[in-house]
Amino acid sequence: MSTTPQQTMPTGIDTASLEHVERVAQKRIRQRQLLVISLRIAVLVVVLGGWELSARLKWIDPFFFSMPSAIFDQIVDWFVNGTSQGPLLTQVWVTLEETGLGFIIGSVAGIFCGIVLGRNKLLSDVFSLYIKIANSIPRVVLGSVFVIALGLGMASKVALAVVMVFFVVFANAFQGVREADRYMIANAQILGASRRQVTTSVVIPSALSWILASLHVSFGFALVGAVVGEFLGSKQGIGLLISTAQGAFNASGVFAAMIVLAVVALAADYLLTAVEQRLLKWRPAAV
Amino acid sequence: MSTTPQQTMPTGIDTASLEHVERVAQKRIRQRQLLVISLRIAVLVVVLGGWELSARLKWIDPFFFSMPSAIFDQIVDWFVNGTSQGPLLTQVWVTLEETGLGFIIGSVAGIFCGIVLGRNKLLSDVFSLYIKIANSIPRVVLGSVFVIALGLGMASKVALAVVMVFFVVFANAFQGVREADRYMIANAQILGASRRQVTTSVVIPSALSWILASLHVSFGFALVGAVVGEFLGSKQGIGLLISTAQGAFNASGVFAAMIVLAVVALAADYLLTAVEQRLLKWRPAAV
Amino acid sequence: EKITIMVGGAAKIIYLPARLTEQLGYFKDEGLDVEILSQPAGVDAENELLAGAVQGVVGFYDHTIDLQSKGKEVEALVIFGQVPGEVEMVSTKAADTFKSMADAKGKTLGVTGLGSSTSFLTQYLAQRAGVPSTQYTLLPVGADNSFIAAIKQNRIDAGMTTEPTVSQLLKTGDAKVLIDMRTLEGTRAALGGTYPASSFYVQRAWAESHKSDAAKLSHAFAKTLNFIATHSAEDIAAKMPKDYYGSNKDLYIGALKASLPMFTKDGKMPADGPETVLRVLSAFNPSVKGKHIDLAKTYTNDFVAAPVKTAAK
Amino acid sequence: MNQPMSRETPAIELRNVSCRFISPDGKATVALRDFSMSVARGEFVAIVGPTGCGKSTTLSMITGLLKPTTGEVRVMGAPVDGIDPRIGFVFQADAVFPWRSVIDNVAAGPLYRGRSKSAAYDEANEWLRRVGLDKFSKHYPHQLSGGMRKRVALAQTFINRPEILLMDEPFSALDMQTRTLMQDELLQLWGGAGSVVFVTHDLEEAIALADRVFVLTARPATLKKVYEIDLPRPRVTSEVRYDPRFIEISRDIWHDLREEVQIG
Amino acid sequence: MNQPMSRETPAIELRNVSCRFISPDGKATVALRDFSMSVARGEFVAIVGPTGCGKSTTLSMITGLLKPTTGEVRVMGAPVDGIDPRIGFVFQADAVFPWRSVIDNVAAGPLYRGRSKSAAYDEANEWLRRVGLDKFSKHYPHQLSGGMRKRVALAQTFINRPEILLMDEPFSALDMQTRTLMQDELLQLWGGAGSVVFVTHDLEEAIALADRVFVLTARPATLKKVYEIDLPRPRVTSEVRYDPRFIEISRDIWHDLREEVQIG
Ligand SMILES: Nc1ncnc2c1ncn2[C@@H]1O[C@H](COP(=O)(O)OP(=O)(O)OP(=O)(O)O)[C@@H](O)[C@H]1O
Ligand SMILES: Nc1ncnc2c1ncn2[C@@H]1O[C@H](COP(=O)(O)OP(=O)(O)OP(=O)(O)O)[C@@H](O)[C@H]1O
Ligand SMILES: O=C([O-])O
Ligand SMILES: [Mg+2]
Ligand SMILES: [Mg+2]
Repeated sequence: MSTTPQQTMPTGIDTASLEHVERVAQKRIRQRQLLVISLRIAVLVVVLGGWELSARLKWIDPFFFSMPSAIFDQIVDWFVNGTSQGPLLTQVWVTLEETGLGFIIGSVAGIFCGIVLGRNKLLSDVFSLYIKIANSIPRVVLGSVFVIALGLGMASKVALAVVMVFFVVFANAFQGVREADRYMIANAQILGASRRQVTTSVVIPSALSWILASLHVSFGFALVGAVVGEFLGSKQGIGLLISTAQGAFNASGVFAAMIVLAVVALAADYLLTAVEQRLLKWRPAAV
Repeated sequence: MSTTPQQTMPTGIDTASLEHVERVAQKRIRQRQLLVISLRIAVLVVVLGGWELSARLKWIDPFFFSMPSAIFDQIVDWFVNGTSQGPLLTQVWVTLEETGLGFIIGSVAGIFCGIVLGRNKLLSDVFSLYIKIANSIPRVVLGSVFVIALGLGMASKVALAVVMVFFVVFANAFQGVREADRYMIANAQILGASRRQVTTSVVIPSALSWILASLHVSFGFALVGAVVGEFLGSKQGIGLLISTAQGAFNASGVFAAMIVLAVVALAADYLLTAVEQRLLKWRPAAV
Repeated sequence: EKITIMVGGAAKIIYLPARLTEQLGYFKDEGLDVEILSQPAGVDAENELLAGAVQGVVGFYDHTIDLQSKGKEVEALVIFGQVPGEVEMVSTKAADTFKSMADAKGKTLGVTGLGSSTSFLTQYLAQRAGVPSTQYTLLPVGADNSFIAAIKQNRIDAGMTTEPTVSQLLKTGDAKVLIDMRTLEGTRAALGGTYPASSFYVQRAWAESHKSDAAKLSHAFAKTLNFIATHSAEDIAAKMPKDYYGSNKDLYIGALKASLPMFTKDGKMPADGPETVLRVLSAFNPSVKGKHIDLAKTYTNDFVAAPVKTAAK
Repeated sequence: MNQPMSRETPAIELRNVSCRFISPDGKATVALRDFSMSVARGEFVAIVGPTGCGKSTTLSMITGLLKPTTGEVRVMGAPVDGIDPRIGFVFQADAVFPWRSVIDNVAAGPLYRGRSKSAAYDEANEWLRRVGLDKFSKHYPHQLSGGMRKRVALAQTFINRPEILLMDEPFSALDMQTRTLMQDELLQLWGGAGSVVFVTHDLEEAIALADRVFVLTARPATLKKVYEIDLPRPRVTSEVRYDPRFIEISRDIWHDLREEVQIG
Repeated sequence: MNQPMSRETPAIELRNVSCRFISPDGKATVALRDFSMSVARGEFVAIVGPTGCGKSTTLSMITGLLKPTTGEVRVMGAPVDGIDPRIGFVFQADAVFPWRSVIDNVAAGPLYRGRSKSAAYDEANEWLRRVGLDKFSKHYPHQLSGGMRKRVALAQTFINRPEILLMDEPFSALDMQTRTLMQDELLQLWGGAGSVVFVTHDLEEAIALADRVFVLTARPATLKKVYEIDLPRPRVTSEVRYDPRFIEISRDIWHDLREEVQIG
């Protein structure tokens, strides 16, 4: 309908009808986004509303489970007046630092070991057994060991986050490597790739969606590890905030701290998704 | 060289040379197995020997880290004389029951949600967010919530094992579903498959290696969940064994209990591998 | 040089002097750089002390005895609580048939953990009332919320806990006090003597090599104990960080009031204290049972009593 | 669509269809431009055209796997909306199920459509025999050669006796002999009842099989020319190619196509 | 192998090779039985045979992707042990890298072999032009048609100028015109220097390109017959097929092959 001349296509389908089609498509996309957001809000309203209501009607005991309004007040209070350990953002930063370091070290180690063992049958035959054993060790127990070995500083929290992350990432990297198409690997070898080049240019790209899937879930795990580490002794961080609130029968404080964690996790996931979309831009768009 | 006549092939390659070839191949396989086992033992000997030595030479303090010989004695003692909570096997059984239930419920739920959300874009757009939030909740905190909501019986331990397992399995099932080849799905639809048939006959088989990879790692996680649950209050189980040992500064007891856990985990993994090999028998053997 | 102290739950009222000292600035007054860490799980604090990760622990005195039985020398420098501060609470529903420890037969008793101080105390109380440990069940239920949940859900008939859980249960009416070990009289009646519990302890070797630091720390804590003895619960609560009482300051003040009698005034070990503790432990702690314990090595009043070297401000 | 007029409505109709893809560097690739075609019921149509011109894209739009950017696609008189199980589609690439054995792959269609297990497997065995794979029924796809896998795909599609059959270079992985056998099998299955759209690079195959041959231009594909193949039926594919009319048509189409390919 | 005798040793030699696969129901499939062949240096050999007879299996054994059950495979005089980068292999199935754009796929070989980036990309661009994909260099493989992907694979292999070139039905997804262009490209690249083993179902293609045509029997494959193609070189593939000698050979091979295929 419009006839703006600068809109000519490289190889022309007639401009007007294309524009119309595109407008329709964009409108549909916008409508869908709106739908998704409203549904998300609906879910949130139902959950929070149900929670608030059952707490107010004493179906659940707000002493244990608090209620959204009280949690919100607690967050606002922390934000405005700070926590008794210092400003809220400092607590977030402390935990985030431990988490981030643990996440990076754990996933790099997991990816590295996964790829090495996935590519080398002998190593995997020998060591997989021991990795399975290590994975069955309860993390809280490991926590005490780390504290003794590494002291009560950041190192022990980071170590705990590392062991939470490592196994998930390792398992996926390992399997992802083994799923690499053998014809693709053969093709690279025939084209002249060395063993290392096969790994970097075939095995890793094809294991990438496996690795990324594990990274998504394991950031949350790193967070859990850092918080558990803070439970074992610390003077700052969200974990301490939770344990102080627990000791003071302040259920609102416990849940408020968890919501702060959730925000951190969502922000990290958002970043991860952005990275993922860059790395996987070669894929057909999902339908 | 041999001329046993009953060995004729359906479509004959000459029998004698085939037999020779097969004998050579089998010998090589046996040699390899031997190599793997000796290397495994070598690793074990180095680790345990190094540990024992450093403990005896006081490089590390056996008060904290115990030493293999003392751990072995502790296991034997538990086995022969029972633990203070009752026979060792009862403890193992209690923990195993919680773990097994948690593992089954968590992985079924994870697979189910992963498949449903992986297959339904709208649901996944709406709910993925909340699953990410849930995944950032520290499990130990959840543990106390479960204890309050479900009491101190088996239920709270199972619940904790469930939440340890769920997210890993969910993440992989979800991604596995999304990785299913779109031409394969289209082919099934064209052949007349209903949505449900597409799911059961295309999506699930193609997500299977994803799901199985997550099950391997998450059995260990279920074990961790059950043990952490026992930490928070219980009458029996390996977790209690560990916390009692910790309370009594009995490092040997702590490590002995972890070794018992490792044995359980390895046995479960062995079973899982057997199931896996049945389910994936359609695949080309790995090279 | 920085001194790190691990508190087995800095928000717990029985350990209140630790954080209060910091809040009052008494560490600084002594010229000390002290860092207070909190660890609700508690059980690892001693390991961290022995491993050198922390220089001091605020925890239960009985750990020093337990550790000596394992060949580790730890001594209490300052005694905060001359009594445990623990209360055996009986669920309101069970209260009619559970009027004294002698009624424990066939009942389920809650403790924070098996092998914890609460479990030894519970067993000892029952034994004194003539009920052998085979006739009741101990159930580990943890502290705080999970303890309250266990009472509410009738999982235990009675159980041992501290403030502010006690006040909370009394407020909601879910439980009543059976045996009160927050006061000297109650404790004497129940255990036959004082029972020093909440205290500050360090490795003996550290105390010897850091005599001046040990003395300064002891003085700082002693000053705080004096402050507690001379101020009202409201005044004390006003000094504490608000997250320690959450949204319910009244409950906290009430709990504090009920707890104030437990604190020593000078940080010194009460004369009959160590024996009582040893008696309880020898009865039920398998690692102490039958071992020779040199109680003199488990505590010292030297540092709290020592003359102040640096001129007090 | 009401019953009475169904004989007249074409089985497949593309009206002024364009299909545009956006490539990663932001440039648009127009695969089809203003393309119209129509296939009557019971008609056998072959499509030939230079590689990459848009043949597979066309078939995808007919199945509903792909939506046209502009224009309309109708099947059996109704606009395409999702995948229609009256259609059979032999994909250009491999799309057999690797986790199913050969016989399970072939039996998939009848089983999906609710046939009894024994009936489905009986029929599947019959079709395996026809494509010459009866000895391989227990094998998994990765244990077959390329040509054998293609035959599994053919049996898988043929067993459903679809009303509309779309085939994308179905016989290109087969040797001449097997190919001829499969062509005859196809003609027999079709028997003038369903509608077939057959994409191939083999002109002789196109002419031997089809009622009409559509010649496409290079990308963006439009319809260059339609050839009516007036050779009498039934045809025996191995003999019809010596017919003088066959050779004539062949030369014309060859000429048309040559114009479309400019490489280098 | 010492230098002096290298001219005499064949480029590829299979000596009494058998290859047996064990299927899931425990039955053995013998793909090759007591198969021997030899390809001289600088020779262009075509292999034809019924589908599923063992052609791809043979190529896999030459590359070292598959080990023979019995017998010996030698390349350039030495027994095959792992993958030899002097070989180029155009796979029957798709094996381009989906995460690399077209140009990155083509440049892969030179880059692996340590060429400088700019040299590799210059050459890759040149080869893209030759296979007619210069406009698609930034596309990813899933955005190409089947025939275009095959051409990427060809450019990817050709750019390495391998001493031994194995091709498994390389041109079957291409239209006639493009196919002819690619055949000429291949002949020019080969130029009598390297050795080529070319598997095809298109007899005319085999005869037009090769020095010798190996006809295989049905599975288990053995060598049925070897045809020396004594047509003069250089050949123009589009013209050589009208040569009477060509037609004669063609008929003979056709006859041979027909005997091998029994379906139904
Ligand atoms: N997802 C996509 N994104 C961008 N371009 C695409 C996509 N799919 C197809 N194309 C382009 O559309 C054109 C037509 O592709 P199509 O597969 O229909 O060709 P074709 O005629 O089937 O070719 P062939 O004979 O080689 O199979 C090609 O130029 C291709 O690059
Ligand atoms: N992994 C395997 N397991 C069992 N049998 C196999 C395996 N690979 C190949 N075969 C069998 O070997 C035979 C030869 O296969 P091959 O792929 O070499 O055939 P081909 O001559 O290349 O056929 P086409 O022309 O169809 O590509 C086939 O019968 C096939 O079933
Ligand atoms: O592993 C955890 O202790 O959460
Ligand atoms: Mg195509
Ligand atoms: Mg083949």
